Amino acid sequence: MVDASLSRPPVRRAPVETAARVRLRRTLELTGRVLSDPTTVIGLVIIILMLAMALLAPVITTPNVPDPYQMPRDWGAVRMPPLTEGHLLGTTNNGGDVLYGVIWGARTSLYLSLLVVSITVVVGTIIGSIAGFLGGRFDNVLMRIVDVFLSIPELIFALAIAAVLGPSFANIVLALAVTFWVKYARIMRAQIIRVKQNDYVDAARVIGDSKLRIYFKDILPNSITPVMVQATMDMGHVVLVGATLAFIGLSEAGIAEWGVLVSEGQAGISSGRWWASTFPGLMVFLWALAFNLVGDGLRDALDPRTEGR
Amino acid sequence: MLTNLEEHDAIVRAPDVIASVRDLKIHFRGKRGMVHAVDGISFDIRDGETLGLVGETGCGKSVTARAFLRLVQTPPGVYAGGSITFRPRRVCDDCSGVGCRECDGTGRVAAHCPACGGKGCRTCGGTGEETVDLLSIPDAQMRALRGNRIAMIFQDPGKALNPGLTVRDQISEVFLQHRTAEILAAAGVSPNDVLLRRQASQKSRAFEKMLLAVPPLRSGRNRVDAALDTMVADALAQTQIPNPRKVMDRYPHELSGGMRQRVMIAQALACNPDLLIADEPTTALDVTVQARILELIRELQQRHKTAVLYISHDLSLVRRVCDRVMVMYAGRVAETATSQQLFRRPTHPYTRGLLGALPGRGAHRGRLAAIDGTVPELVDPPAACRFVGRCPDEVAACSRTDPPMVEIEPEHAAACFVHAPPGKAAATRPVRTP
Amino acid sequence: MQIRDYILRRLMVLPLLIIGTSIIVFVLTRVGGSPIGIYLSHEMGPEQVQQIRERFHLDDPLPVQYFYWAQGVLSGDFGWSGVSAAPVTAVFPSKLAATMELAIASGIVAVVLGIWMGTVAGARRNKWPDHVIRVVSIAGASLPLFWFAIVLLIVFWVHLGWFPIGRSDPVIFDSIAHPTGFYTIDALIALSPRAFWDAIWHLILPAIALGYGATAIVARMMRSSLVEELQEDYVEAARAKGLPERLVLKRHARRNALIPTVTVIGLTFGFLLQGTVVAEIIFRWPGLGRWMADAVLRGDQATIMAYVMFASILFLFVNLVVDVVYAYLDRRVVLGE
Amino acid sequence: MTAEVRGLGRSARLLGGAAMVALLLGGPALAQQNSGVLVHAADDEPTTLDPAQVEPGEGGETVILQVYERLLEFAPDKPELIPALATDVPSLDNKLISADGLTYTFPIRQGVKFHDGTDLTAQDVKFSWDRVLEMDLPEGNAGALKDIVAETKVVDDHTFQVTLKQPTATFLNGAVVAMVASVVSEDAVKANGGVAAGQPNTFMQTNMVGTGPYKFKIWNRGENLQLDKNDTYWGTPAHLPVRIEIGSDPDVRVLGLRAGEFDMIETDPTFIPDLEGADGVDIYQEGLLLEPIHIGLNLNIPEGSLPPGDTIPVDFFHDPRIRQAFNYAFDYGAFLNGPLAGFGAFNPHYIPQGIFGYDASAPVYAAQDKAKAEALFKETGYWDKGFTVSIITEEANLFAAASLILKDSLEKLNPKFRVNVLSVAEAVFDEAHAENPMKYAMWSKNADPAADPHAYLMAYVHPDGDWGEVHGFAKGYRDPKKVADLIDQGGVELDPAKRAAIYAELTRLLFDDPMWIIAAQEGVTMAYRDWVKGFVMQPLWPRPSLKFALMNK
Repeated sequence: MVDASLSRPPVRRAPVETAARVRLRRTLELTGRVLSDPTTVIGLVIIILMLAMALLAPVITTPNVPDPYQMPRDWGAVRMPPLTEGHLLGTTNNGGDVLYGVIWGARTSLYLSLLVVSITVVVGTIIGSIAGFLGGRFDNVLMRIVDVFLSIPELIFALAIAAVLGPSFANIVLALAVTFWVKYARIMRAQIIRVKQNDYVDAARVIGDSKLRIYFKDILPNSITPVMVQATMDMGHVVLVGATLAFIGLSEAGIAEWGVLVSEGQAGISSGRWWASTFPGLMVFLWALAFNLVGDGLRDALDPRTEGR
Repeated sequence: MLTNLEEHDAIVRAPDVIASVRDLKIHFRGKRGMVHAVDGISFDIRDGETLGLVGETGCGKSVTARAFLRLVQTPPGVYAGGSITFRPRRVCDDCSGVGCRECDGTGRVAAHCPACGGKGCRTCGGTGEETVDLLSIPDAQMRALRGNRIAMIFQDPGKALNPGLTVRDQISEVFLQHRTAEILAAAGVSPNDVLLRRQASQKSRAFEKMLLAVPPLRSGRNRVDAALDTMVADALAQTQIPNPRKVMDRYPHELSGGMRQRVMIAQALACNPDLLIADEPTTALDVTVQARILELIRELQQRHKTAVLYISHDLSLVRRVCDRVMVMYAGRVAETATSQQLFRRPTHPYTRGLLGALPGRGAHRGRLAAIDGTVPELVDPPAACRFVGRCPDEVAACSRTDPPMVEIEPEHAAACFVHAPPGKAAATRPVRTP
Repeated sequence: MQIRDYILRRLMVLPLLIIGTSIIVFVLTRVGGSPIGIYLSHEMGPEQVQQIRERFHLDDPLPVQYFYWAQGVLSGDFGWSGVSAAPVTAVFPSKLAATMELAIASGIVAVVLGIWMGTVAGARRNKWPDHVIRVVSIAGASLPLFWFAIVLLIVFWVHLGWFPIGRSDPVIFDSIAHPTGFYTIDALIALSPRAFWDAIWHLILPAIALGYGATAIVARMMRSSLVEELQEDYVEAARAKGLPERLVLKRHARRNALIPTVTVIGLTFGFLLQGTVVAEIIFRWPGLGRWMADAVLRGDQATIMAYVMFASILFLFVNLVVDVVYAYLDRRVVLGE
Repeated sequence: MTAEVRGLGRSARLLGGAAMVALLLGGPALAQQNSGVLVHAADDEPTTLDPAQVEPGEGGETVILQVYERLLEFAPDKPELIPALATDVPSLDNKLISADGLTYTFPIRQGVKFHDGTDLTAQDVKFSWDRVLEMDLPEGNAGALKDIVAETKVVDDHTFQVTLKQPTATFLNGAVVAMVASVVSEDAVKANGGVAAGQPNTFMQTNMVGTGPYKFKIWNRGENLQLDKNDTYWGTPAHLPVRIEIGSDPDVRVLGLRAGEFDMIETDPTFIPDLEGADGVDIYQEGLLLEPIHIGLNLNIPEGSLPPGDTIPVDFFHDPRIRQAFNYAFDYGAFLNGPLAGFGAFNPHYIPQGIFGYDASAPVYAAQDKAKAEALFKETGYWDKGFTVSIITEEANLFAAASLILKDSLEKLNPKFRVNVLSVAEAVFDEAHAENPMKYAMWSKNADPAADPHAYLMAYVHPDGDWGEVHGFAKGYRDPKKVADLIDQGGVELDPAKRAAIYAELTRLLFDDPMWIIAAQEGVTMAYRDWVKGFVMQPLWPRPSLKFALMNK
C-alpha cells in the first residue's frame, strides 16, 4: 500500500561516508562481532600460538642440519620417555625428538595448508569466476568437470592420487590441491551468479565500465566472503586430511610431520610409549579445531541469519 | 493475583471489559543495554469491540499483542512490570456454544470466579467473574487459554502455517488441544477410553499410535478421526472456503495467499475465542484479497461478538475496521480515541503526522508529508516524551518528564504537554481508561 | 517438474558422471606411473617383465588402455587385485559387505545420536547442553580419526579389555552360514544370538570411532536448522494454538528441521566411506577400506581404480537418493534448481 | 566348546572394572584364551597357496610349510637336513648320491596318505616336480629346480631319482627343501584343471591337498586362514589346530599378543622392546636371519636416468674408494641399536653368519669410521665438491630405517653431502627393483636367504651373477676376473677345507672392494605367549619357519 512512509520512515540524511570508510567501519564491526564469541577467540589464540611456533621454529629449536624439515635422529637415544634430558617430550623409534617434531610439524603444517589453500583458492576462484561470469557453454563444461570431481569423497580421491604419485610431501600437496580446488570453483560460481544479478552491477554496466573493471570493482569484492570462510576452515581441514594421508603412509621418510609421527608412534602405545603419537595427534586436533572454531565464528558473524546465536 | 486495589477499581467500573492492560513493561536484553520495547502502557479491551493498535514498525505494538499470549521469547525478552488481566468465558450451558438468547448468540457466558463462586471478591475485582493475570498464571493454564479463549491471526499466513503439515493436521490441533471431550462425544466414544482420549488430546506416543493401527482398535481411531474431520470442515466452512473437505488435505503451499489466511482465521476462530488478536492480518495479501479478508473478519467478529485487538500500521484500514484506536509510539501510548474522534480531532503531534502522511488528506497527489527524523533508540530511554526531536511543537518540558495521558474529551486522551496539557481541561486528571 | 521426471533426468546424468569419474581417475593414476610393479617380483628377468607388460596392454597409448579397462569392466572384469592375489570381483563382495556393515552401523549411530544431540542443543539454545554439544560437535569435526581410533583401541581393548578387535570371533563366524555377508543379518537369519552378540560386540568400537565425526556433522546441521525453524512464524503460531512445548518441538519444528538435515546425510555418507579406510586399518576390519589402504601402499592400481569407482558410484547414488528424498520431503523445494 | 570357554572369559572380563584394574596392576596373569586352537598372527597375507606359484619369502610359504611336505626338511630349530617324505638324506656315503654328483636317489616313505585319502607314490613326487617345470610361472620359484634338474625319474613306486645338469653343491639345501619342491597330489591336480604351461592353476591357488600334519580348512581373505589337524598323519600328529590371523598391522599384532588373543606373532625386532617385560609374553631371540639387510650400489646407471636433484655422475660407484668410503661412513651401531633394538649382528660380507664359509676373522665394516671415510672422500675429490644422491626403498620398514641412517651418517659427516630417501610403495619399489638397468643409484632391501654360500655369492657378488650383471660389477671390481674365478672354484669344490680357504680369500678381497653396504644381519625374533609349549623355529626361509605341529598349549 501507499503507507510505506509509516513502516519505514524516511531517514534523515546522515553525513556521507566514503566507500573506504564504509568498508573500514564494516570491517571493524565484523571484527567486533567475531571477537565477541569466546570460542572464536579461543580458536584465534590457538592459531596465534601455532603460527608463533611455526615461525619461530628455527629460533626455539636448533634446526637439523642440513635439512631442518627432517627429524633430528639421535640413534643412540631411541624410545626415550618425556622429560629425558634433551628430549622434553621424549623420542621416537628412530630417536627423533618429539618436541622438535611437534614444533617443526607446525611449520610443515603451515607450509602445507598455506600452499594447498592458496593454490586451490586462486585456481578455484579463477575457474569459478570464469564459469559464473561468462556462463554459457564454458560454464556448462566446467561445471560438469566439477561435478565429476565432487562425485568422489575427497579423502579417497586424494588417497588415490597420492598413491599413484608416490609417497612424498610434495605429492600430498599436489593430491590435496587437485582435490580441493573444486569446492572454491563451485562456491565462487554460485556467488558470482548471485552477485551479477544485483542492481549495482547493472548500474556499472550502464555507466559503461569494462567487464574486467566490473569484475574487479563490483563482483569480486562482493562474492569473495564465502570463499574466505571456506579457506579459513580448509586451513585446518587440509592439515587433517594431509596428516591422514601421511598416517596411511604417503609422506616422506623421516620428515617432521604430525601424521607421520602418529603413524610411527602408534607402534609403541601398547607398551606405554604414548608420547610419540599423542603429542603430534593432539597438535593435528588442535590445529584443525582452531581453524574450525574461527571459520565457524567468521561464518556466523557474516551470516545475518545466525546473528545473536 | 492482582495486588493493587486501584487496578480492581478499573475493572469494577467497566464490567464489560474483557481484558485490561496496566502499566505493561516489556524489555529486551540487547548488547548495548535494555531495550524498552513496551514501556508502561495501559488500556482496556471491551467485550465484542474492535480495538485498533496503530504505530510504526518497532513501536511495540506486536510485542504488546504477543504479551496477551505470553509469546514474547524470554530471554531476550523480560516482562518488566505491569499486568494483563483477562476474563475467560466458558461455553454457554444452554446452547452448548451454538448461540442462544441466554448468551446473546455468542455461545459464551461469563465464568464464575473460582475463588468466590461468583459472589465477588478481591481476586475477581468484585465482578464474580473468573479473572486471571495472563502474565503470572502457570504455563499449563496459559496453554489452555491459547487458541481457545485468546487466539491470534498472524501477519503472513504463508509463514505462520507449517509447510510440512496439511490444513487438516493444523486446524485439528486446536480441537485436539482444547476440545477433547467434544471430539469424543461426537465420535460416540466413552471419555473413559484412555487410549482414544489420549489420541483426542494429542498425547499418544509412538507405540500407542502403533496400537491404534491394529484392527480392533482402529475403528475407534477412525471414528475419532471422522469426528475431527467434521469439526475441521465446519471451521473451514465458516470462513466461506469452498470445498472445505478438499482444502483440508492440502498443504499450505498449494493454497493461494487469501485461502491461507482463511485457513488461519478458521484455525483462530475454531474454539470461538473471547479475544482475537489480529496482527496485521492483511499486510501480506494482495489488495483485492485484503478487502475480502477484512470483510470476513468483521463479519465473523460481529456474529460471534468476539473482541478483536487489531494491529496495523495502516490508519485508513483501521478507520474502516475499528471501533476505537490506540496510537503507540516508541513503546508508549500516544493517543487513544474512538475512530471518529481520532480522525476528526487528532491531538498528539505524532498522530497528526501520521494522518498527514496519508494520501488524499490535504496534500497534493504524489507528495506525502513525511515525519522528519527516525524513531529514537529505546535503549534505557530517559524520562521524556519519546517524540522529542521529531516533534514540530516541542517545548522545554517535553525533554524533562514523561507526559501523562490526559483526557481531552470522553473516550479521547493523549499524552502531550502541548496539546493535552495536564491541569488545563476539565478532565485533567490522568486517566487510565480511555 | 514431477519427482519422477527429476529422478529420470538425474539417472540419465549418472552414467555420464561415472564415465567422467572413471576417465579422470584412470588418467590420473596412469599419469603417475605404470601399474606393472604389483605384478613383478625381483626374480623376474626382462623378458618376463615384457611378457607381463603385453599381458596387460601397458605399451599401448592411454586411450587404448582405457578402452581395454572399460571393456573389461563392462564384461565384469575389474582386473587383477595384486594385494588380494585374486580377481577384484572375487574378493569384492565379502569386503563390500564388511565395509557396508560398518558404515551403516556408524551411520545409524551418527544419524540417531546426531539428530538427538542437535535437537537438544537447538531446543536449549545457549543453555549449557547447547554449549556442551557445540564443543563436542566442533571437536568431532576436527578430531583426527586415526588418532581417536588408536586411543579408543588402547583404552577399551588393551587396557580394559571390554571390546575385542576385528570383525568377529572366527569360530563363531564360521559356525553360521553367510548368505548376505552382513554378519549381524546373517546371525539373525541363522537365529544365533551368540553370533549376533559377537557381531554387535565387534561393531561397537569401530562404529563409535567412525561415527563420531559424522555425528558431529549431523548434530551441527540439525542444531542450526532447528534453530532456524524455531524462529519461523509457524512455531509461534503453534504455540498460540495452545500446543505444549513438546509438540511444538517434535511435531512442528523438528519435523521441518529434519529436511535440511537429510541433505547432510549424503555428505556424511561420503565422510563415513572415506573414514572406513582409516578405521579398518586400525580395527583390523576386513573390508574395502583396508583393501584400498593396502593397495595404496603397494601401488596396486587395479584395486585402487576399482575402489575409487565403487566409492564414487555409491556416493553418487546415495546423493541422488538423498536429493530425491529431500525433494519429496520438502514441498517448498523447486526441483531442478 | 571352544566358544563357550571364550564366552565365559568374556563375562569374567566384564565382571567389574575394579577387578579389571586389579588384573592390570599386576594381578594374576591373563587367563589363557582361544583354548583348543593355536592362533598365529602373520605378517603377510598369502597371495597363493600353490607351491608352484608361491614367491619365495611370501606369506603363502608359511601355510605350504605346514600342509605340504617335501622330500627333505630342515630340522625345526636349525638349518640341518632331516628326512621327510624321503626316508633318508642322500649323501655320497650312503650312495644315494652318485659318485659323479649328478644322480640323486630318494627312497620314498611308505604308507603316507594325502589329505584326500590317496596314497603317496614316487609318481606323485615326479608329477609335482615336473608340474613346476612345466608351468614355469614367472612369479614362482621354478628356477630353483629348472636351473639344476635335468631329468626326474620314477624307479619304482617308492623310489624317485633326479639327474642334475651339473654337480651342484646346493641341490639338497637349496632346491629339495624349497617350498616349490613340495609334493602335491597328482590326482587332485588332474581332477582340478591339470597342468598348463605358463598358466596358474586356480584350484591350487586356494586349495591344498598335501601330506603334512595339517589339512587346509578355510581361508577368509583378509582375516584368517585355518588349518585342521591331520589325524592320519604318518609322523607325530599335530597337537592343536591352527588359525593364522592375517593382515594386521605390526602394532596390532603386538597389542593382540599382549591381550592374549594371539598365541604368537611375527614381528620385526623394532617391536621387541615393546614386548620385553610384558606379562606372560616370551620372546624367541636366538639366531640370525640369513638375509643380510643391504644397500645396493648401482654401477650401471643409464646416462640421464637419475631422479631430479641427483648430482653424482653415473660412474660414481665405479671408484672402489667411494664404495669403501660409504661403507666406513655408515653408522652400524645406530642401525643395530636403533631399528634392530640390538637384535642382530654386524655382517661384513656376503657369506652370512650361520652359513658355511663365514669367516669370523676376516676384516669387517662393523663400526662407523668417520676419519677413514673423510680421507677417502677427500682422495676422490668429493669432500669439497659434495654430492646429492637418492636412495629408493620401501616405506616404513627396516630398509627405510637403514636408508635414513645412511642419510644421517653422510649428511652429518659433511653437510655438502645430501641423501634423498625415496620411500615408495612396495609395487613402485618392486618395479624399480626389477628393471634392468636400474634407474636409481642406490636402493635398500634384504637378501634372499639360502642354505649355501654359493647361492649368495652368485646372486650378490659374482660379476656375471644376478646383481653383478644388473649393476655392472665388472666395471667396478679392481679385478673382476679374480672374483669370478674364486666364486666359480668355490661352487664346485667338494672338499670343505679347500672351499673354506677359497671363501676366506674372497672375503678379504671383498673388504677392499665392497659392492654393498651391509647394514646388519637381522636377529630372528618371534614373540609368543608363555602358555605355548614346544615353541621352536629355525632361521632359514620360509620365514618364520614354525612347525605348528610341534606346539601345544
